[in-house]
Amino acid sequence: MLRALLTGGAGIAVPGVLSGCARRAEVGGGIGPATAVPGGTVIWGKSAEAIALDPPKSNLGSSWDLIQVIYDPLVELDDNLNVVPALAQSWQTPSPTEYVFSLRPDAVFSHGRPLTADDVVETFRRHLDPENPTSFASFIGGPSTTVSKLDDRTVRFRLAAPSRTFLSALSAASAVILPMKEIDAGGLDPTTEMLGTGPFLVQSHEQDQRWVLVRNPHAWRSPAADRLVIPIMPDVNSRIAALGNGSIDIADFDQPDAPLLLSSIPNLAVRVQQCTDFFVLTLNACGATPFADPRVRQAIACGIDREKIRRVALADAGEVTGVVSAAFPGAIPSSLRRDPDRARSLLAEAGHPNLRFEIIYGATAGDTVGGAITQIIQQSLAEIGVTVVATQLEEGVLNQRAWVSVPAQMDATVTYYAAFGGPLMAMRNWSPQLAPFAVGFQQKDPHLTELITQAWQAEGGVVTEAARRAAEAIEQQANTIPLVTKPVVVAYRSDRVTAKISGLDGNVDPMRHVEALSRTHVGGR
Amino acid sequence: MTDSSTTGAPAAARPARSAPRSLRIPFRGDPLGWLGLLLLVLLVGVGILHPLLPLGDPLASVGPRVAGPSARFLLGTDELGRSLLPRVASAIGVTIVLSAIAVLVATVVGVAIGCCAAYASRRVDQLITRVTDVLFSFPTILIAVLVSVVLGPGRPAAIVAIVAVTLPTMIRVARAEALRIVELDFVTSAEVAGARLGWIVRRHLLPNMREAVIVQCTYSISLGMLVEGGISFLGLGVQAPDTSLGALVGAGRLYLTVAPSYLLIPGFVLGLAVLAFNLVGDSLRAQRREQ
Amino acid sequence: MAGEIFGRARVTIELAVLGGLFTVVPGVALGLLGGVSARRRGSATATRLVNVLFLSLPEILLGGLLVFVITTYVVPFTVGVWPSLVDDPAGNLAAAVPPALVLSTFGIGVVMATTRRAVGTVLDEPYVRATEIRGLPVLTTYRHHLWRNIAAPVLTVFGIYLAYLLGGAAIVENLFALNGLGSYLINAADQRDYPAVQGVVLAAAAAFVVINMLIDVLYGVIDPRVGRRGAA
Amino acid sequence: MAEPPLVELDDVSFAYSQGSAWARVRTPVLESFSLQIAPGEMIGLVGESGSGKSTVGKLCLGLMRPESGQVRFTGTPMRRQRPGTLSVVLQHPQTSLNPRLTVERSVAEPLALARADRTGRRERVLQILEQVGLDPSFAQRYPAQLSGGQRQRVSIARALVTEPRFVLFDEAVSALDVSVQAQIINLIRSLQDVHRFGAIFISHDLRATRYVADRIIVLQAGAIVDEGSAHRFYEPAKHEYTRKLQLASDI
Repeated sequence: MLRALLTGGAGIAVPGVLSGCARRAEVGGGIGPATAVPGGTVIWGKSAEAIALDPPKSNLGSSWDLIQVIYDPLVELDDNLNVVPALAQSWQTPSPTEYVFSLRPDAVFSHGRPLTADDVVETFRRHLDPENPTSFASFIGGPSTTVSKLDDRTVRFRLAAPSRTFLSALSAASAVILPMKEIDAGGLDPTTEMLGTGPFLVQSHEQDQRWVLVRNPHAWRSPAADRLVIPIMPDVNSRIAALGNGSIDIADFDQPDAPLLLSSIPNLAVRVQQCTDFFVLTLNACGATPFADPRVRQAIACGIDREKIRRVALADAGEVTGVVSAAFPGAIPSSLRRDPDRARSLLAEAGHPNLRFEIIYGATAGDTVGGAITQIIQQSLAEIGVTVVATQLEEGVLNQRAWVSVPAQMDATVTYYAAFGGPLMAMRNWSPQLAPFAVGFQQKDPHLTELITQAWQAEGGVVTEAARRAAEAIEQQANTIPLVTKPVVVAYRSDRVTAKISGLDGNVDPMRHVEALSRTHVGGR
Repeated sequence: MTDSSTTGAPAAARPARSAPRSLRIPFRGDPLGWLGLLLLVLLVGVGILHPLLPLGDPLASVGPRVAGPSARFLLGTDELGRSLLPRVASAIGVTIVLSAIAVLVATVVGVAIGCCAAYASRRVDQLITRVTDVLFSFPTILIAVLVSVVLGPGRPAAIVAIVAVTLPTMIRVARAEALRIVELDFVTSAEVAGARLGWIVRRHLLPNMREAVIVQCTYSISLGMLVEGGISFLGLGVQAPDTSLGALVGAGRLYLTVAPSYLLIPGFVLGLAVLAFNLVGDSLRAQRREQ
Repeated sequence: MAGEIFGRARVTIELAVLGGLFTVVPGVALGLLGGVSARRRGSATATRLVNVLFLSLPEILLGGLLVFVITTYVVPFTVGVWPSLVDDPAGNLAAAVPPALVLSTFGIGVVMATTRRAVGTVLDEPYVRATEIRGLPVLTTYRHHLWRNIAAPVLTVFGIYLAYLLGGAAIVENLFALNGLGSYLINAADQRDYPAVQGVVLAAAAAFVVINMLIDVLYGVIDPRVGRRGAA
Repeated sequence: MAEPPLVELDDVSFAYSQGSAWARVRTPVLESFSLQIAPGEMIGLVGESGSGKSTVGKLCLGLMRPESGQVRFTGTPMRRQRPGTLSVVLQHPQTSLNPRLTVERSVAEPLALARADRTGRRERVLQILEQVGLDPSFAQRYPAQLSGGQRQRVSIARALVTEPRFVLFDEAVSALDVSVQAQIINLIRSLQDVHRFGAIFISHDLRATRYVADRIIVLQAGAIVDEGSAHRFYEPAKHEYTRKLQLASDI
């Protein structure tokens, strides 16, 4: 027995021994003034591999952030989501349906050929192909929009109707300008190769391992660093550990908890980036389901405690949102309020007092937010007598069931909508006519589509009367219920690199100021 | 006394039945066996009776997020502000019950295959043995991953994985026991008297395999709990908001530097549960060897 | 994909070799100690307890504890990096030792139990008992006999364990954020990447076959009779 | 027409084969072996171990099939007999009874297998226990509570409870000590006088066999080397091998 006691004793003694060790957080100490040093390599631990590389067809946020490092769009967003020049140095609006862009003279693709108006025209012809328009096309007016070259540096867009989404849509990752001459000649396959006007060009890539980018010698906006190495690190703990031991300099996190998790690492700058993307609860109202009855959907909308979702599932990091993402300055506030009594009476009225349904959500590696939101919804709906079964599904299965099948093979799902750079852009998701992916679960409502189209065409600021009417109608329909915004956390080692992180983002582009990333010389020693 | 020829005399007239000793006094003078039994009763009790205990609601977000142990939340809270005390308690039940169900299945199947192997032709027996050997040496996690790829993550995947892991040993034990018993004289006597396979299995094989199989069951349950812990830790097993000890450890892993108790407490409880079953199994086995 | 598997196999193989080392040496030592001291009731109980503890320690608990200690305190080990064994042996060991330790605990339990049983069998042989009664040191007198008896079952168990390590290190790789075959398998399963899953299963099967062949050869070295029978 | 023999082995050969499909080793046990047992006749089968005694026994019970030749029971080819027709008493008292069953249940097993009337079973069990010299109080005991001789008595009770037509005693007394052996042999003899079952009494002990059997067959390496009525074996035998056996049995 003695030996057993001794072994047990050793176990108890271990923490005692360790208390003699210094804690890691206390080591390192203060740092002197930091100065940016040009050149060198910066390492970005990226949370997900970019797999959809062809910009017009790419529909994955995890590809957009890389696309936006390699390519440039005509216009981009500043830190307040205003549209500012990028490849287009200026533009005129001769009429509400006409835009004329002048291209930068110094924009050159990374293999040395200058950008021409033909590249722009051909890029958008791919989007607007009447036979097969891309899903992005609806933001710029659909196939009725025409694009033409006025001269080598000037491009004109003509729209069928005024569009409030047009300019901000041009800043999206899907709207970057491709080297169409090479692509049309067949020498370049945009689904496997990336060749753009952006600050970096791809030197090498090992699938699921790393990208190695080097400075684009012809870039009109030259980066501070010579190389950007991007290891793919889906595991959160790997990224945290790597930031801690210095094997990466900067990393992005989907977990709203990241600031808490990173708090023990010294010399780390942690920035919560507000994003226009927002989480939604999508109810499947197509087919013979209780959700075909608007009262049941409204009851769910009244039953959900969105403030609790923000507080608990988002760790206070995001905002409760309406149809127009709360991240936009001056967004339309949501008209939905938690009201359990009304929810219960609506359910009783509709004849579903003990409703039971299943929420499916995706299992992206490390992304626990969808599950957390689902569980909070489950808790708050339990209070109005509704039983929610939560099922985590592998991403491909979820896609098939929720977005591909018609009608959708689900009761409900928690997901997020990309809201891009224009406040009204995401509104199209409530109209199956404008957003084909919604056909399987979103009720066809010509009136609502009409309201959304009117909002898109109305003149004025964000909160036009038309936009307000559309937002209210959407929330009354309660087919897809907006919940909270989806923030992103970016952290970097302030003792090793300097970085400029935008506090507000609309295009899933945490590395928007990638050209400002540079190594740091720390003073003091 | 109408039908006493098979059931025996009435209880009063009957001398005390002497059941096999090892079952009557499980761990004569073995402190480890008693320790294991105590732990086992305690953990199973908590795991099953936790809804009746004043531990709190395992599913309600009532406290601060990811907090360490405090007077109000004895084991701390999780990332949704749920108290870990009732969550750990219900997780114990889930872990033990999942493993027990799986082992029950493995035992039924294993004993059936073991009995067949003992009675089958040499070629079939060899085939069973080979397949078992291959399965036995296949990495546990590989099996679990394959199962969850086919079935999708969830309780059924966890159960099938535990069955797949514990079945080979169960077949080995059952086959060895069955082969041993089939050679015994009383089985031959029964065969000569006209007994068919079903009769022999029911009357002679099963009752005499029981002890060895029970010992193997305790080991299998403890192994099953380790397997469940592993695959739920990897997110392939039990899914939220349902939880098991492995799933808690997996969720707590993210907060290891912030609230180490979130990972360490369920991990420790898992270790205790595994230890309890192993101690009981070890004690039973030591007893058998002495006999 | 083959390149990917080979690249990741480096991590897993090193873990398996190191974990195997950490398994056999303490496992056999503890088993010898336990087997010899099993004659006294008190120490027999202690031995059994130690053995059961090794078999009961969940990888996820020990691994979590080590990761916590390494990330919180200044200790000479690291998490999350894997320097090349050739370029930076010390750094590599600092990263490899903790996960290898976690991998070895269950194996120590198994090897210890096997060794104990083998020692028990040898000590129960009548001629060994006689030697003991005459007061001669049993362990030195029958050293060769003992080793031969222990080596075969331990080798068998070790072979199974090594094969298990090669395919089954997923949990430890996940805990210590290592890019080995196990984590590759989990990712592939997550993404329904069937060819990748098949690839890893094939690699594990190949490793299993190779290890078993090596062990058959080693049997021959330990016990020449086996070799002759194998050749016949 | 003469009554057919109870059991008849007609030109039977039997061999064990071992090894893999590639290297099969055939070990012949019996070659062209013939034997007839009349109803109510008890045959003693003696020989050293490996002589094929048990194989003959198992062939007679249909537990094994011959490689060639035929085994007949009451004139027809051996197949599965009606339960209770055949029975056996084996060598090891430790394993002759299922340790999980009471004496009563063990003895009643052949009755149950023969689907005997449920109500009469208990009386029948107690009756046969009495015949083998066991008190009714033994009915509820477990084998662990019995001595070797008592267990063998229970085995005999079980073997005879259905009044079988043929019983194999395979080394039924060999594992018992000498005084108990005598009791059991006496018991078998007296029971045979009552029940008139046909039987083979296998033993390596010629003295015991001589006492219990009507006719004795001496086996060596699968062949009959000597045969005759039991009395004959009280005198020194002509055959060399038989004489050796006699010497071994202290005659």
